[in-house]
Amino acid sequence: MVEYLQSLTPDLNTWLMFTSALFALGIYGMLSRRNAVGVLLSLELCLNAGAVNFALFNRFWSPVQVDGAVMSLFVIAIAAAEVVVAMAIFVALFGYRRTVDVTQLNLVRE
Amino acid sequence: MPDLSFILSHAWLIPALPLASFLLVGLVLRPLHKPLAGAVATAAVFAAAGLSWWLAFDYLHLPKTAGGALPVLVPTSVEWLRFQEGLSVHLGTLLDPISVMLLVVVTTVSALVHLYSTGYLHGEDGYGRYFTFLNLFTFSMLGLVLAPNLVQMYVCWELVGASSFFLIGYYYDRPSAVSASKKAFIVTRFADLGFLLGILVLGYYAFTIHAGMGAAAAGQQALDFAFLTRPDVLSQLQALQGQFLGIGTLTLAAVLIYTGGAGKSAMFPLHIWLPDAMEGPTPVSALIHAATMVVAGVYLVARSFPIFAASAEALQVVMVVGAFTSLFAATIGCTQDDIKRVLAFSTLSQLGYMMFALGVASYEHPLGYTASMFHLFTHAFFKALLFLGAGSVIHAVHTNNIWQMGGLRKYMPITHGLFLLATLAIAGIPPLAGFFSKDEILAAALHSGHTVVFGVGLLVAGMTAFYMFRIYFVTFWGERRLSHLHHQDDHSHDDHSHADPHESPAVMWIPMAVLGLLTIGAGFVPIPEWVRLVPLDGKLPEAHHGVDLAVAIPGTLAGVIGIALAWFFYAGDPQRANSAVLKLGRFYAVIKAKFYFDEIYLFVTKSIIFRLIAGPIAWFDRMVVDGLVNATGWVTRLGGTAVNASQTGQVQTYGSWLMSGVVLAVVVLWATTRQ
Amino acid sequence: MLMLPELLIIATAFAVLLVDLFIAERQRGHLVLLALAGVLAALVALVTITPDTGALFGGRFTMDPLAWWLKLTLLAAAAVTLTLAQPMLATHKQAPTLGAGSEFMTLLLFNLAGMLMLPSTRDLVFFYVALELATIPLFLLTAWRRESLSSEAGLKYVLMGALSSALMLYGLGILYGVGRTMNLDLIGRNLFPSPPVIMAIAMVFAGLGFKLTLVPFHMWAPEVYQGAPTPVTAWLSVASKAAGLSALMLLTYRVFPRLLPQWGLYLALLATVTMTAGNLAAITQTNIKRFMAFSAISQAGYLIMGFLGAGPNGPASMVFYLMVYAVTNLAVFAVIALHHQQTGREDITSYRGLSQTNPILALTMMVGLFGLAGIPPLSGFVGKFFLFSVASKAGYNWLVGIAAVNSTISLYYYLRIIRQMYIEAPDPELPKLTTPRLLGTALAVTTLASVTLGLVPWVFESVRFSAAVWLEAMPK
Amino acid sequence: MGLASWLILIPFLTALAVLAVPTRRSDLIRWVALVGTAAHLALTSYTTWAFWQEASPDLVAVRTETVSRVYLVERVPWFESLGIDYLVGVDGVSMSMVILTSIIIFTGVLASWNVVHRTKEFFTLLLVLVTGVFGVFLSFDLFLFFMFYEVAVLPMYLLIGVWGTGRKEYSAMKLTLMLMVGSALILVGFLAMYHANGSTTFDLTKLAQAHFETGLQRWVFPLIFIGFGILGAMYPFHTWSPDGHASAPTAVSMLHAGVLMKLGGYGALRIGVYLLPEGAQYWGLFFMAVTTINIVYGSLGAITQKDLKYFTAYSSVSHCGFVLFGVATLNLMGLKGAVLQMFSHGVMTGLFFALIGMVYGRTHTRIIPEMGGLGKVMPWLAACFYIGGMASLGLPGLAGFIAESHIFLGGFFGNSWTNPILSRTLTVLATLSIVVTAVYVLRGLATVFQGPVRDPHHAELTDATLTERLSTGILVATLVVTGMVPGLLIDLIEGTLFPIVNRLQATGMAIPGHS
Repeated sequence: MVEYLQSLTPDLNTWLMFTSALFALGIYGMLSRRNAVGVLLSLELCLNAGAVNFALFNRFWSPVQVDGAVMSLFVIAIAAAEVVVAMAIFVALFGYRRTVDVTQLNLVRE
Repeated sequence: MPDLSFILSHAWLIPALPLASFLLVGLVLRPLHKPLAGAVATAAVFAAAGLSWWLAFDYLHLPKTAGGALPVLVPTSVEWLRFQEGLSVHLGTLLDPISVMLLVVVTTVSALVHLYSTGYLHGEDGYGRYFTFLNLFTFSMLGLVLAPNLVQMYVCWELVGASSFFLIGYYYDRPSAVSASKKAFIVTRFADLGFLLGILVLGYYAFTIHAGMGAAAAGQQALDFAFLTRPDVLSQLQALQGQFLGIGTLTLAAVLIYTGGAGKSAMFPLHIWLPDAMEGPTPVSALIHAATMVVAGVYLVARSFPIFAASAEALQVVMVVGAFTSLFAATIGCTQDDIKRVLAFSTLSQLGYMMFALGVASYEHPLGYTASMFHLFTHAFFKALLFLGAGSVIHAVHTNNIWQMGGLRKYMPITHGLFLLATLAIAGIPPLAGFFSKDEILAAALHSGHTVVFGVGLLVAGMTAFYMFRIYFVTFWGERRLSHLHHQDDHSHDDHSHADPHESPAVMWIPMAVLGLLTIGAGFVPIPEWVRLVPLDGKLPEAHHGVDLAVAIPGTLAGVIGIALAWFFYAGDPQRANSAVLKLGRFYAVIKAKFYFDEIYLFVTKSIIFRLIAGPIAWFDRMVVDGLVNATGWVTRLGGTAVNASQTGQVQTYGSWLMSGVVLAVVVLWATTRQ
Repeated sequence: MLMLPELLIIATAFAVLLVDLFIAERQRGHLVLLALAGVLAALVALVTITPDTGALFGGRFTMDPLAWWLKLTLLAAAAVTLTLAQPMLATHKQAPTLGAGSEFMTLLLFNLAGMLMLPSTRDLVFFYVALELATIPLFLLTAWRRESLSSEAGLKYVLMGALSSALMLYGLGILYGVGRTMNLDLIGRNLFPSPPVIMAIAMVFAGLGFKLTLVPFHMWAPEVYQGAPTPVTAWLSVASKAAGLSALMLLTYRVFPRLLPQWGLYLALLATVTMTAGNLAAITQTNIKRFMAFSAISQAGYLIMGFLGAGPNGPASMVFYLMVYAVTNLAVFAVIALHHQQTGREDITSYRGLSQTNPILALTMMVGLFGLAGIPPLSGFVGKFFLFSVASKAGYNWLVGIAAVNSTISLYYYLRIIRQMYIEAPDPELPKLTTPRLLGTALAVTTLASVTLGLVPWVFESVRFSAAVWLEAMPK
Repeated sequence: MGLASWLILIPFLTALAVLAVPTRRSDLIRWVALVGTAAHLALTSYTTWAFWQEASPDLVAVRTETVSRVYLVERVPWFESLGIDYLVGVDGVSMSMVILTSIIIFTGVLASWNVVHRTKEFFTLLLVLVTGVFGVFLSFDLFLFFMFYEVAVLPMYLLIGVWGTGRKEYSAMKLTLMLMVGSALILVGFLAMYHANGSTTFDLTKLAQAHFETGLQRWVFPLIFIGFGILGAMYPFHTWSPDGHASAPTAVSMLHAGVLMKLGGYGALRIGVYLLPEGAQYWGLFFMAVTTINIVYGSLGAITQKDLKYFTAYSSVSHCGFVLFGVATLNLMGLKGAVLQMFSHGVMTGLFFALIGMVYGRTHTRIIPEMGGLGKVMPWLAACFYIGGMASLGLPGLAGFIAESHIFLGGFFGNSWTNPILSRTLTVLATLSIVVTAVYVLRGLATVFQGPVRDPHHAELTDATLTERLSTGILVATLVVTGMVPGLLIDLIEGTLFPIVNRLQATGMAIPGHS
């Protein structure tokens, strides 16, 4: 059973295709979502794709070390911080504009 | 070279005196004390004249060269402008028969005119200014006469032009004088362009030859007359292969230099400035526009005659233009009403005479050269006298128009006598000065085989007599026709204008009297013996001088006929002249309008140069050239607007830009990275 | 000792927060002095104690001679920024902000700490963390003012920042995958030109180009510069660029030394586009901060010319120019901040007649603007000249031509402001400005520095010497 | 510190001294400026003497050398690793230009005696500007040269923008930007030369010994020539000049036309022709053609101008064309003529602008047809104007002729490597301008000063004041002395030009290092 499951484990290329798709999806979302929160979520996808990459390469190239995995953890933490900061700003902005639709936000333009 | 006497080795003193006086008068005396300014200026020129006579005396007593000619000396030569080795300009004095002769003429006439002017311009505002420039002119003219090289010649040439400009424009608040002075300067300047180009052409080739000669040319500069007229240099110049528009190099250079001379000597078609130059005070006309400056062109050709002699075509040009001008000007002279303009056209005509005399000269028939210089010599005196006489008349009646004068011989006997004397001289009546020199010119034309030119000369001699006596009769004979309605007077002596005209003061008639004596005596000065074309081998042939009756009789006859015609038309019944004019009709009108040359020039300058060239260039510069500059700025701004338009404020657009940047980076890096 | 400046900064950050808890409301204005003291202490520590070589944490944190100069610049810039922020922090009651003054300073100091660490990192993890620390606080600082513009600028900044950081991360991931190590000194050994590497490089460039405001990664800058509080704009324009440059230098010289020469054309194109677009856009601006944003963009274009070619002159010129740019830009921003604080105006026309009402301020502003335009004998010129020289040496004479013409265009718009100050008559409605002593001192120091840095040869010579040593120590 | 450094420093110190004077004391400010510039004039005279003491013994030796000698050299290493020195010194050409500048600034200060608006800033900027000018003329390190070059150009913006008239902001901006584009080209050229054959030095005397490959020379030379040419009002980059001069205040026009435009010719000669002889040979005829356009076009453009300043500006375009034309002839006479023309045009145009300022100060119009008969009212100014005009049309005895005769001869003589037909045709075309110049100068002056007094208000105006007489008198005297005794200047500059010409003559350009 375990061996079977292990045999199902995709190789690096498959995984990389997965992260690339994830990244691309994130970019697509970033460029197409109207709600700022949605845009942010899409970007989180991209970040996660990057984080997964690190874990993957660690797993496939140098499984004895953990540096790639550590990187993933840091990325998760940083992404969280980023989200917090972003949400704080969104909330503040929502206070004045009653919207966080990114297509509506072009006041800072003369 | 023998030991030179003081004055011969210090010939530079002669031009230096008026220069010093120019500086003193111009900078110090002019604002302080006017009469003193005039006195100092006059004294300086008289001193220069004295020195010139002394110099001439010493010069004529120098031992002759082996060939029998008077020596050519350059006692002073100081480096002034070093273009490059072998092409520096040395300021100096060149003494040879023609320069000494002209030195005497210039200083003498100038001194007399200075003296005359102290009376003529007495009490005027510009008195000091006038003498300043008159001094400057005298200095420049003397520098020109003594120039040992082409550049000094050119320098002084321009300076006489500038002083002439300021003197013509002496009455600077009178628009006609202002425009006349501009015209004189610009027309001669245009001609000087030719002179300058001639110097460039000659300078280049002479310099090349000079450089090739090495030690043989030591001590000489490429543009020195002494170098240019060396037989070996001339033969090298003649051998030049270069052609420009089918014209040989030497011919080209000679014609270009001649252009300069033609401008200053007012040869057709550059003659238009001279009649207008009569707007200047009359003594100025006498000095500059009759006796001295205008003959500079003739002098230039004479001075560089070996160069011209080396090019038959160039001499041909000199002759044809000269002959045509003499006839052309004489024709116009018959119709003018302004006494000074008639004299001006007469000057033109006489200058044409001198020019064609040079044109018919050659080493085979050198008489033309001598005759031209002789005529230059005599003409200076009688023409100056004519102008001073006219000035005296104008001073008395405050008009230039001969038809407003009349009967003046009663009021101004001295002036009348002297004017008649000069008129007879110019008409070629023996034994006055004009007779001898004119005779010589006609003889030169005839003997060198230029029969047509001889014919023209004869005709012009007759016409000269006619128009000169025309003004003589109209001015001095008949009834007094003085009108006070309008004046074209030189200056404002309003208090005199209602009184009867009276004789000029002594300070004015004494110079005239001196000129009168010279007019009588000049013909007997043995100029033809002294001033002779030295052949290339330096050996003068035996001089055989005397009146050639085959020429003298027709010449005198032409003069007499001219006088008789003038008497017929103008001394008696005025209706005769009027009916003749009526018969001539339009022909007369065209001549009187000077063949509309002024209008043609005006059209060319105003309508073509100003309106069709300068105006459009100014417009082109503002609109197109500067427009392009502004357009560059505008396009830049447009670029800024375009870049700003990309700044939409849409964060997703920004994201797209960023991603496209990534894609582009991949493309460029892919292309440039060697794998 | 090696990390003393960073530690001092972090300690100061906490100290500011703590002290804020215990002091009275009206004394909080003095907190800035505490923060300033901390920064200055770090500066002193850097200059006197910290050696310019050495390693910590198994080589993950390494001091090198060039990093020393970058840190010096950053610390000085932080000190000036704090003095610029002081009036704003003192009046935060009238204009509501996201947090208290102490929090502003803490954020700034953390941000500074991240930037200080950046050039010393030798490990991908550390590098990434430092980079994010050098970025994320800026989002908050940008949105600091509680008003629409500031928040909107913050939102855009955070979204674009996240995008660039994601790209960066993905690129770094690929590098890790190809290079198979986290160690920046070793990773380059395994990197050979291949599609994934090229892609990674492109992504890393996008991430750092974002910080350096290279076109087309610059689009956030005008809006953020305009929306952010003026002291933050000043900080952003200098510190963010310094961080971006130090990160880019770290990666290019340390990780891709063999590939760098092949990027010449890309860098040259990037420089061309950046300076041209920045300059063109600046021409039509009317808001001074937005204007300064475009000016800063074009400066980044000149800056990266230093990457062209080999030898120590390139990095030395870039660091030198960064220093010059920092002091000059801060001098200009000091005047802008002061002006904005006291008149509430940001439009260029509000500088009308400044030379008559405040001659000294106008003079320093003019010196600053001329410095940015690269007019001799100011150090802006010298710095630019050295950069151009590097490009010329690498054979990019056409780029030098474009850059020089761009300088001319930039002169046009700098002159527009000078025209307002010197040629136009003063606006009677605008008050005469008063200069707080602290800010005045900062202004004097920065102006003096922007005049003398280029005239005194030893600054550049030392930087160049450091760069030579630094380059010598690079993994081959 | 040596003489050359003091020559640069004195105007700067004077500027600082002016800054230190309280703003209200405008009289004191003027006196400080005057004393400073007078001191500079004195020092310039002394330096000339000192220079001559050192240089005259070498006059024979330099005739065969290919690297021109520099005297009174001071060298302080600056950015040593980059080969940048503080290197100042004097040679014949720069000496003559320093004399010119010193005269112009002194007379310019005198001519600005009545500047009342923001006096302090005015004189400060003026003095900073000449500091830059002196720096350019005296520096022999390209970096230093470039630095001073821009210092000399930039204050112009404010000087025109603040104290100018008419469309001053537009003109000031156009002027500044066009000149800066020129300096951009120069910069590229400088850096290319700096890096060529790994010489990495900006030292002009060392660069002169380096041999640049032909390809480099061919593309760098036009950059340098056009770059400097823009400052020298080369067609079609001259349009800053009419607007700039028309808008500028008196002293600024004087300095700009009199001195600053000379930087163009100076740079083209000193850097373009000297360092890049092969490039110069390759492009010489082309630039002769372009500058011929300048000469003729400028003079024709001047004919129809109505504004005295535009009139003079177009005349300057024509005359500065002579400078560049002379440089492009690439032979001794042409180069000498170019330097002489720089000097003579500097003095002449300085005089013109000073006079225009004085006339404008009285009549409050610069429109030529609105004036008339002023010669009666202000004879001094009229006389000076006429002398300037005569110099401008190349009357012998005044400085203009000396320069122009050299240039014409130089152009006509041509070089062994140029097509003689073309160079001579161009020279002949260029000579046409002396007639056109006569036309516009006489027309303009006649309208303004001759004829009856047109505007009755003008009849009550006064003639020049003492300061004005002093200022114009000095300029006129310089014109006359230079024209009468050209040997003074020629001796000064010739020694520097021989090596430049020798380089051009030496074919193959393999020149062993002299020093």
